[in-house]
Amino acid sequence: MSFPLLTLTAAVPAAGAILTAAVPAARRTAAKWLALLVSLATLVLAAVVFVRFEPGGERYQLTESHAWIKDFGVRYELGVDGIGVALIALTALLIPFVILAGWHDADPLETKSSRWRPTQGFFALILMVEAMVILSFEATDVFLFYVLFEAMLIPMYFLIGGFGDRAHSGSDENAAAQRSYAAVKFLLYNLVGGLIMLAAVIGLYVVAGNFSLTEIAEARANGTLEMATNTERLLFLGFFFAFAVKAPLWPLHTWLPNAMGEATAPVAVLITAVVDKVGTFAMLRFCLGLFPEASKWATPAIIVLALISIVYGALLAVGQRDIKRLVAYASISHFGFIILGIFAMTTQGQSGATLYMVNHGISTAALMLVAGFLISRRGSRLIADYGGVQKVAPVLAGTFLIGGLATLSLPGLAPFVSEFLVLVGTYARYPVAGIIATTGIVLAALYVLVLYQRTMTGPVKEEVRELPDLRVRELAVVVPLIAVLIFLGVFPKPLTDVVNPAVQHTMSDVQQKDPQPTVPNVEAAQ
Amino acid sequence: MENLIALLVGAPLLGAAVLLCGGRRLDKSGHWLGTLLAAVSFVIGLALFADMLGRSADDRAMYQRLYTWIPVEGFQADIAFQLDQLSMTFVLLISGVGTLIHVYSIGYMEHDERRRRFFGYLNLFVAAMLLLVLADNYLLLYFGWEGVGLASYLLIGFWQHKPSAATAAKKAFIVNRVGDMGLSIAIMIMFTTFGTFTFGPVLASTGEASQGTLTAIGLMLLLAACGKSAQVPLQSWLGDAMEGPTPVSALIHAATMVTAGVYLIVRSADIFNAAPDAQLVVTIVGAVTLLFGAIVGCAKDDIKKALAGSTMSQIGYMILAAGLGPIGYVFAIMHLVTHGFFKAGLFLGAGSVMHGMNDEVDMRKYGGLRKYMPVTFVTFGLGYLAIIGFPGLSGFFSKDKIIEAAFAKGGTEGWILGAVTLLGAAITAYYMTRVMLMTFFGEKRWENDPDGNPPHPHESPKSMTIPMILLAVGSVAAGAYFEFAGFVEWLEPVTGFAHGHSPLSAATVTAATVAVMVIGVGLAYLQYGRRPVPVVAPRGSLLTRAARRDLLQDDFNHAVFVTGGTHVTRSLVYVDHTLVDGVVNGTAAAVGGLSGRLRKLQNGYARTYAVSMFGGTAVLIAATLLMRAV
Amino acid sequence: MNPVNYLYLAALLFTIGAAGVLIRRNAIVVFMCVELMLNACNLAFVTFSRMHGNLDGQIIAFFTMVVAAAEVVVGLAIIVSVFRARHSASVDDASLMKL
Amino acid sequence: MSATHLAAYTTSSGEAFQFWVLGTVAVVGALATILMKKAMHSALSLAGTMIVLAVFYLANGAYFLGIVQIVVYTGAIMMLFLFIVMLVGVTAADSLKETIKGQRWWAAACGLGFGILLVAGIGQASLTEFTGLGAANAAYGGNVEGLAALIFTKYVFAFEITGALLITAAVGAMVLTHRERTERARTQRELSEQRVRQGTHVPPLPAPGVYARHNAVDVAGLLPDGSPSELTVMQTLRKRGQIRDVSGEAIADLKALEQRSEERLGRDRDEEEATR
Repeated sequence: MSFPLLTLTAAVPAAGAILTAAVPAARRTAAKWLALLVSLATLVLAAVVFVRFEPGGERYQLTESHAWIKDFGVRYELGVDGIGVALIALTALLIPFVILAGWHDADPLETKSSRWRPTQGFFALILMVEAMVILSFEATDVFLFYVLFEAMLIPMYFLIGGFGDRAHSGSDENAAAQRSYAAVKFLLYNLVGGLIMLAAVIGLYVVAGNFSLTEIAEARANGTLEMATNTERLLFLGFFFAFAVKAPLWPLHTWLPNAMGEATAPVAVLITAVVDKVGTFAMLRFCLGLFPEASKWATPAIIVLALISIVYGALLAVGQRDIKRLVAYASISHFGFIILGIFAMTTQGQSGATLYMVNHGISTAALMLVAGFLISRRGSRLIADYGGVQKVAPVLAGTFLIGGLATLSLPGLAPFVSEFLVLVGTYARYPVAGIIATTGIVLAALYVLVLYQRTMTGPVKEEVRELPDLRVRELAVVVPLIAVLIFLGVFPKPLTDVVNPAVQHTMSDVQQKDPQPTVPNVEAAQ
Repeated sequence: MENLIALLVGAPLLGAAVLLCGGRRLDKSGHWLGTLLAAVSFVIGLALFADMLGRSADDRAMYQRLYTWIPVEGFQADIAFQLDQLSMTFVLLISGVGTLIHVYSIGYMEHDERRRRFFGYLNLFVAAMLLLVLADNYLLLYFGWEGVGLASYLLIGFWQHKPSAATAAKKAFIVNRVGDMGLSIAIMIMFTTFGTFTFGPVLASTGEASQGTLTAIGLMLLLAACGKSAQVPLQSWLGDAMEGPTPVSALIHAATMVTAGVYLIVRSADIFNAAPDAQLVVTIVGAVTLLFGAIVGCAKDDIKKALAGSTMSQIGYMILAAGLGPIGYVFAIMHLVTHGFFKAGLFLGAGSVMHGMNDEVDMRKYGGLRKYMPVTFVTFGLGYLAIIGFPGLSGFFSKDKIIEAAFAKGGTEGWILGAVTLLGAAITAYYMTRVMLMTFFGEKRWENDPDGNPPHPHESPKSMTIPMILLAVGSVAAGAYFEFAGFVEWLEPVTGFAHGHSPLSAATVTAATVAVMVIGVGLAYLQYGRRPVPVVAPRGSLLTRAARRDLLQDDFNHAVFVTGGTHVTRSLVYVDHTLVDGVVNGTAAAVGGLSGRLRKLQNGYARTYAVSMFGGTAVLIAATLLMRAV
Repeated sequence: MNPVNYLYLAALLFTIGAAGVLIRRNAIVVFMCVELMLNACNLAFVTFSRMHGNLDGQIIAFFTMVVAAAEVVVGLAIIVSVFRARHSASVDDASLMKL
Repeated sequence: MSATHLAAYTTSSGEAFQFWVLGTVAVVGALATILMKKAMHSALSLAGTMIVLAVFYLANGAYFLGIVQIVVYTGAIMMLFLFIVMLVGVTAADSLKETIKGQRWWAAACGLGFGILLVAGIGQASLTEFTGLGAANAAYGGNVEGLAALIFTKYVFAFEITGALLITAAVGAMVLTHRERTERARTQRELSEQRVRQGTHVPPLPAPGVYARHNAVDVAGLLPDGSPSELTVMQTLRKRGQIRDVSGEAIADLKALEQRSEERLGRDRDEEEATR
């Protein structure tokens, strides 16, 4: 048994969460530093995983396997493929920034001392989420994955419901009511999804006799495990539903704007950039890996839903009055792209979708965190309350613009690479879908630039005249994210090298080949 | 030598990075750095040009491959450059005019506290534009394409505190994005058809692809070109883009960026050659825009907007020429370059006028400025003569060739296109004369600025006049130089060239061109030279009023896209809230209501609970009995 | 006569007792009805004992009586203390078992 | 078919007669238990039913149980009930009017259904074998001996546990009903001294009903202004809320009644005089 590196990547933040929670309330600054250090340590471990992973090697590497519940064949089984490695890296990369951005979000309220805000709890919960998300990217046991998939709802619920955004247009009671509404909505949606998935997980066990992803996939591939068509489809739908709620796919998306609107900006980033990625990741790994035939069967419907998500999310983003809700709807649109890329079932589409998960995480984090800095200064989430910020806080406006440009997939920034790959990959198999999805880039420009215009440009509003520019801590959050965006925008090779082999495996899972160019002898001409 | 190509892009890019990230430290020296790096690019361009001239005509293309940008199975996008004669022409134009405008901006933006950032954006633009013309594949071209779009966005909205500027910037970007959509779809079709989107293989194998596919690619490329080059129906952003500082209008929205559409079409010549339907649409778009821009240009009182209409119209010429196929490509590029000179000069002149007139843009409030701004007057006048096609000046050579080529298209199309181009030439002469007369001649119609200060027209500083003089020299000489130095031979290896067979002789066309030019000038003189110009614009005919409103295109856009779009998004927000969310909330409410009713069974009375227990026991017994019975 | 009739009688008495529990409000009467139900059961046990010819049924009945006695003692004590607190022996008055 | 075998299926006609007569009595007693308005009547009806059941036990050969039924159940437990009924008193809850909506219907439906099910169940069961207790009773030399043998051998643990249960129940009942007195009870002297010290009601409390022409203990005496004084009623009744209403109206009614009877009496007298 080799060194349990993967376990360690999750165990470190988990242990860090417990330690952070144990720090006495009076020493809250120590708790913050502890959490930050733990997240950095996790980042180092993730970097080690990234380096140790050999793109050309086995499909699942750094595997660990221990018996867990013997009676049901449940195992504690870990292993990463390229997709998992990329997403672990994303998660580990974002958490330190989330912590740093939320440095003061959970400080005790000066005005209302009656409300108890456990500062250290906020950071402990974030670390807990990190641990669970990382472990869920590593789990190759369906049951283990399911447990983590559901368990991460608990800390998220408390993060949304317990530490809401203090910038609220309504009264305090109103804010609290909306916050708890958002948290409960988040929980209920995901629980319903999880419940259906649980049924499917049990169904899978009944059919397959164990929970091991690798064993089931292998048995399916070599024909020893036959599934009736309808059984496979039902199981697929059970899994897919849960992931589509989490991802979220239209029309299961309405929890996301509420949750992202009411949560603080770092938590909103945690939701959309990290936790939701588990949904899309799981579509790739479990839906396609376990039920290739059913995936192909469901593809047309899913592509239609993804297209609706893209256009619908973008149109709704245009119509929003609340900055954070706008970003949330933009994310819905982007998740539509990711799902489209996954189910286009072409190499480009799936590589693009995987890159998209990473890039969307980083770009949304950049945009949302800067938006959060802005909101915390003015104390309002309404776009109409801003104007002319560019004049008083040029650096803030500049970083906000870069985050926005990344969101609208400007070439040179990371999301462009992935979005274009998704579009090309989709077009290759479904030209009409590809063209419809392309309208998303126009709408993206619309909502980003309208947002920027209304908040940052124009005459300086009286209320924002005294707005300070970004502070050192905030710059330390934004600048590295932007640097990563630009780096991956012009040189995504480190990421694609890791992802490509994994995508090849997935493609062979679903036994799909890329459509060949209609003009075959181009290579010769080249 | 090839390894220098990357430096062409790299130098201004470095400038942009340093200037934008450098902070206030560079406020004092930033503009010098920016200008220097643009000049470095120009010098490298010249060096490469000299190297290129030293080689044989077939061996002039240079390639430099940096690295693989997006390596995915079956999809290779490289960061690689291709510098051939076509690119070279653009490189020199962009870096040359770009450098001049950098110099001009030193004076023009002297009092702006954000000058450093302005130069950063300019450098960013130059870098992106060079990337656009140097790319060796469509995806990298797309990179530059969007890059110039970004720079244009930033520069149009440079004075962000003005809501009109911010709106114009946003509009420009979004309309351009519609065009970009076309470019990305074109790339997608190329990828699925050819498996690659590198210029070489794609253009070499157009013969293999079906006509329909090529037409589709061509139309999508045209859509992209329409967006970037402000062609109908995506032209509406250009007039508004004049909100930007004047050097920006000169560089981006006259000389270089807006001509990128022409570059794209000429670069994709092989695709269009194989898709006549697409070509026909290209010429139609060019012809329509040519007239559209000209008519709009006649009605505008804002000097920059009049020039913007003119730009649109002139690019219409180029697009039309590009749509003519091999007989037109070279002349499209030739007109592009000459237009780059004289239109940049005209804009800089306009900027110089505004500079002296308290930033007034309404020509009705100018008049008689020739005595106060002699240098501006002369350079502007030379640009004016060039654009109306005064014999011997640059516009004459390039426009005449296009008109000739339009006739040479042959058939009814040829006659129609020829007539349109001639009509365009007449209108061009008309509106440019109008601009000239209203600005520099006639009596003074000056007005005090809002603070009550009377304008003190004065000549601009050296840093502004020198670029204007240099551009005026270009406007005068470029045409003749190209004509006699063999521009056609220079570009032929890249774009191909065919002599058209015009139904009219070259001399007839030239005579006709000069004649319509004289008619246009004469008409304008009768209207604006002989009579005093009213300070308040007369109501004018229906056409005039429509032309002032950009031929109602904006109103149409507003009614359909803005208002309609707002309604759509509003109703979707409503739908999302009531319907999509409503289904879920409704389910929740139903469950809640049911629970509320069921809760009433829990009334606290032990006897009620006893009844349910008793009933439950009865049911159990019944079930047991039934099971036994079965 | 078939001794099964005793069982029918027991069933009848049990049902009557149960109905009494459900419709009477006086806790003491409710208890009496419970006793009635227990006695009905005892009758059934005794009858079974006779049917099967062994004494176990009677033993059960005997234990039932003991338990019933204990139950009555405690139950009545509860009634008394409830009555002290609420001045009522109605089972409906003790209806705090709701939200 | 021998007589013994036949005995296994039927009983003597005497027993049948007894069953039908006493069975009717038992059912009537049970019904009376649940339908009688007063708890006392219910208790007496139940006692009757229990005695009938005791007879049935005896008839079924359970001699020991029959006696125990009479002695323990009817004798002790029912007496306990009566005692409590007296202690708690007759309250308003004795009304048979239903207060919970639908309770009676549900109870009737459930009861009916349950009864039918039980009867059906018994009817369906194949109770064809009928051994009788003769052999079982004889095995140990009698019913009591047989039970004793079983209790002290096979069921000895259950027996011990029921013993513990009984003890627990007894203690429990004591704990529940017993109120700890935390201080010495005050003597009459101390109480009178306290009354004087407080200055209220130095003389004894007024007697009930004296001034209102009623002398029942639950009728409040009237004050000079005609309003009833609760002080006149004993504390226990007051706390139970069992004060009969003697409001002004009631007094007025009473007066009117007396006047009417007076008039009638007077008329009669007049008539008498007239006839005379």
